[in-house]
Amino acid sequence: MSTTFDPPAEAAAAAPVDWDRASRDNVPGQPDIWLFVLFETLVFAGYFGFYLYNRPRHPGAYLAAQQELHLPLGIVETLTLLTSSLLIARSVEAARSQQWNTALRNAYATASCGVLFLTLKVIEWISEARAGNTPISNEFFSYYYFLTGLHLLHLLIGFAFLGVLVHRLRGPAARSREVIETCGVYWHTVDYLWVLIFALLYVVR
Amino acid sequence: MRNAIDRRLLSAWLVLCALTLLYLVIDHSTADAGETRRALITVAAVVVSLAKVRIIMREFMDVRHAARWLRGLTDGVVALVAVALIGSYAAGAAWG
Amino acid sequence: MRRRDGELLLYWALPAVLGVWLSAFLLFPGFTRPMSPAMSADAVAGFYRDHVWRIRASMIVFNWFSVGLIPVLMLIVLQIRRMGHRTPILAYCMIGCAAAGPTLFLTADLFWMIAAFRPERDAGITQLLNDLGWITFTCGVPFLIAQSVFLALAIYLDRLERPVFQPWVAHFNLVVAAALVPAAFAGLALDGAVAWNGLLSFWLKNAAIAVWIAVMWLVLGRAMRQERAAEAPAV
Amino acid sequence: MSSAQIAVERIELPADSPARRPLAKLAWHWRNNPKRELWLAWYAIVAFYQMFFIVFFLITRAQPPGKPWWNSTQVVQWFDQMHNGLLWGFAVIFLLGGMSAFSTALIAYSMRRMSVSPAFAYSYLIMYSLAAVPGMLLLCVALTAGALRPDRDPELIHAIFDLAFVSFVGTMGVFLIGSVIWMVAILLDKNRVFPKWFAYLNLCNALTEVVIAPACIFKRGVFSWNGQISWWLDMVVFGIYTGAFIGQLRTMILREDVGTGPLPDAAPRPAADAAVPAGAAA
Repeated sequence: MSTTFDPPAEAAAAAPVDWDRASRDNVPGQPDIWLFVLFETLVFAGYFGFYLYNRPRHPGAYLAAQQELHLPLGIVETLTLLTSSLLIARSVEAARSQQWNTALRNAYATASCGVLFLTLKVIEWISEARAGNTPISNEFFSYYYFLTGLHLLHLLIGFAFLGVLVHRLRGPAARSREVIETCGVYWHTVDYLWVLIFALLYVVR
Repeated sequence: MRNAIDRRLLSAWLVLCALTLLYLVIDHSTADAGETRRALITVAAVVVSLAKVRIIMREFMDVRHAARWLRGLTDGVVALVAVALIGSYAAGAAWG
Repeated sequence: MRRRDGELLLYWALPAVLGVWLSAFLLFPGFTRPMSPAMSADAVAGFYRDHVWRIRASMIVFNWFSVGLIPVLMLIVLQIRRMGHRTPILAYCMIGCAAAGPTLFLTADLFWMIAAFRPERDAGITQLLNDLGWITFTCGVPFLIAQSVFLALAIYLDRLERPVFQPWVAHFNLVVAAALVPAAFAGLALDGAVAWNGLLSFWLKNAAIAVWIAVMWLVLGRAMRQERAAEAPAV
Repeated sequence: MSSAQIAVERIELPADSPARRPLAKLAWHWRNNPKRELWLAWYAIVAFYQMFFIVFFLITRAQPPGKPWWNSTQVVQWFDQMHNGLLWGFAVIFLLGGMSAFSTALIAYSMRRMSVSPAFAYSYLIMYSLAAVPGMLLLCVALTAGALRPDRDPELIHAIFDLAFVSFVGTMGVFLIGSVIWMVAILLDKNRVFPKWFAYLNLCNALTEVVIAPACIFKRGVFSWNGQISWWLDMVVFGIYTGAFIGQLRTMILREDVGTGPLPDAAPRPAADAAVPAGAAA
């Protein structure tokens, strides 16, 4: 199981074979992060399952509460995160071909999209709360604040991963393909969890 | 080589955005919609979002090039989530 | 070499802390003749009204000195680190008990203090606060029991030629742990030996704690002297 | 210091030893096994979690918790039904609850074995030792007080009931930060003490402490303290996490060489070979 462990940074920098695209029939990032994101996806599926199970029991109440959400705002948020995903994928690709500056630029752009999403989310929360829709207003908004809040927490953790990514891209000694890809995998997970939450909260009837 | 990868990432992103905008088309004034219609919209939304998840995994997360076990595992998880979500909705509609 | 400045100061501070404890113990009328759990709510409320100043004063003093045993526990931890173990696990166990045990005593103290804050309160509420205080105080033995057991294990596992503590200290700790056991069951009886004013749950438990502190203080002093004597040529 | 001065023995019981019977074997390990402190702690953890399960789920039936939407009468009925179970069960906790220190100590030791600052181990040690009081013992004290006098004013019994369960679910911070501390230590560690996936599993466990937070607000529904999300789903994650960490600690002890460098893989070789260079380095 030695592949499970983060190789020493110097070894990664010293071994150019680590960056070889030919060795790509492997796993992007640490296999460990995959276990984490897939496990976390299943836990989220549990939350979604309870939401979808309870929803048809009071369809009218849910539908009425759902009308209070702004679908266009949700779509803009989704597009923001999808763009951030594209940018970090490009960052990881650039790192693979050792174009460090391109990789760094894309990483910073990813973080900007993340901040934009965060801002939009907080604005959305404030406007919902001003309209009188709080976590205890009704079941729908309980789920709304719970799912969006938990997702936002994952986004904040994602900033920690982005910090590691930038740190790894900047210092030649710290560059490790495995860690860089791991950060990408985590960020994409934040993205696709939002894709699911968006569909469930804004679109599902 | 680089350009080919960039183009592929970009087209994946375009498909994802198009699928997102598709939601705008889905009827928004469903206050008086029937049960069947609501269920149809729900299932469609879940399926479209899971398709997007799979595209993100395959293209952005590079599962496309990954080892067989990872490809199988991610697809398995997506399928499991699909079954769980649609199943819960159906169960809620049937027994709720 | 470990720095030892001030260890003797911490060591000799214990008699002073004990003196304060003893005076607070005697000041609290609920300890000199332990309050019976069978007292009615009105009797409990009356007790707090009659003795409000003695209760408040004793609880404030307990509040100040409730964690006073921790420095000596830390000196014991340092002696455990000196033992012939391979890992610091048992020392960590002792640190864990030292963090949790006094917290329980402090919590009990707070319940009694709240009860004495407004003695004119509804008698049922005063009785409830009094119950919570006594249960926390009497049943709050898990970390004291564990502490003695951990110390005994540490001594048994000490593989030094000249052990830090003699084996009898380990046996003694197990006896103390056994003496604390009945107090854990104080919730089961409103009168008798196991009730929180009973022979086992009050007198045996508190006597065992007092004897433990006294004996451990003496053997700790001896172990510290031996440590200094052994290291003297190196200084 | 002193531990390094002792020669490391072989762990395996010699095949020709007369001590093959269970009790004699145990005595042999007590005297000779160089990892005896680690194994002692590990078996105590297994025993502690079994005891915890038996007391909380079977004897007191305080888990799954009583319903947060009950009125005073229903709460009094619950206390009446559970009366003996609550008093006896929590007496067992008051007796043996201190064993939880073994778990905290072994986990703190695992962090000392890593290549990270001792600050991680000490932070975890203090957080989890402290957490035992509000996170477990306060519930035991409150429910004992509730069961002690069934004739108490129902409103007061209701308040005790709330005190018990809100203190049990409301002490999220210490467990959350504690798990994150362990996670960060594992991610930074270069001694390969634990695999990285286990670090991420710590994050999953920390996130359940966030998910249970709404239980301090909601009196009914999936987010209440007995809700499908805040209790049942969290319990599944916690169960998986507990099983994983007990298993990982066992693997760590099997690989342990009581040294300081990277932890060797679990090879069927005696500990003596691995520990020699580490002892020399110390």
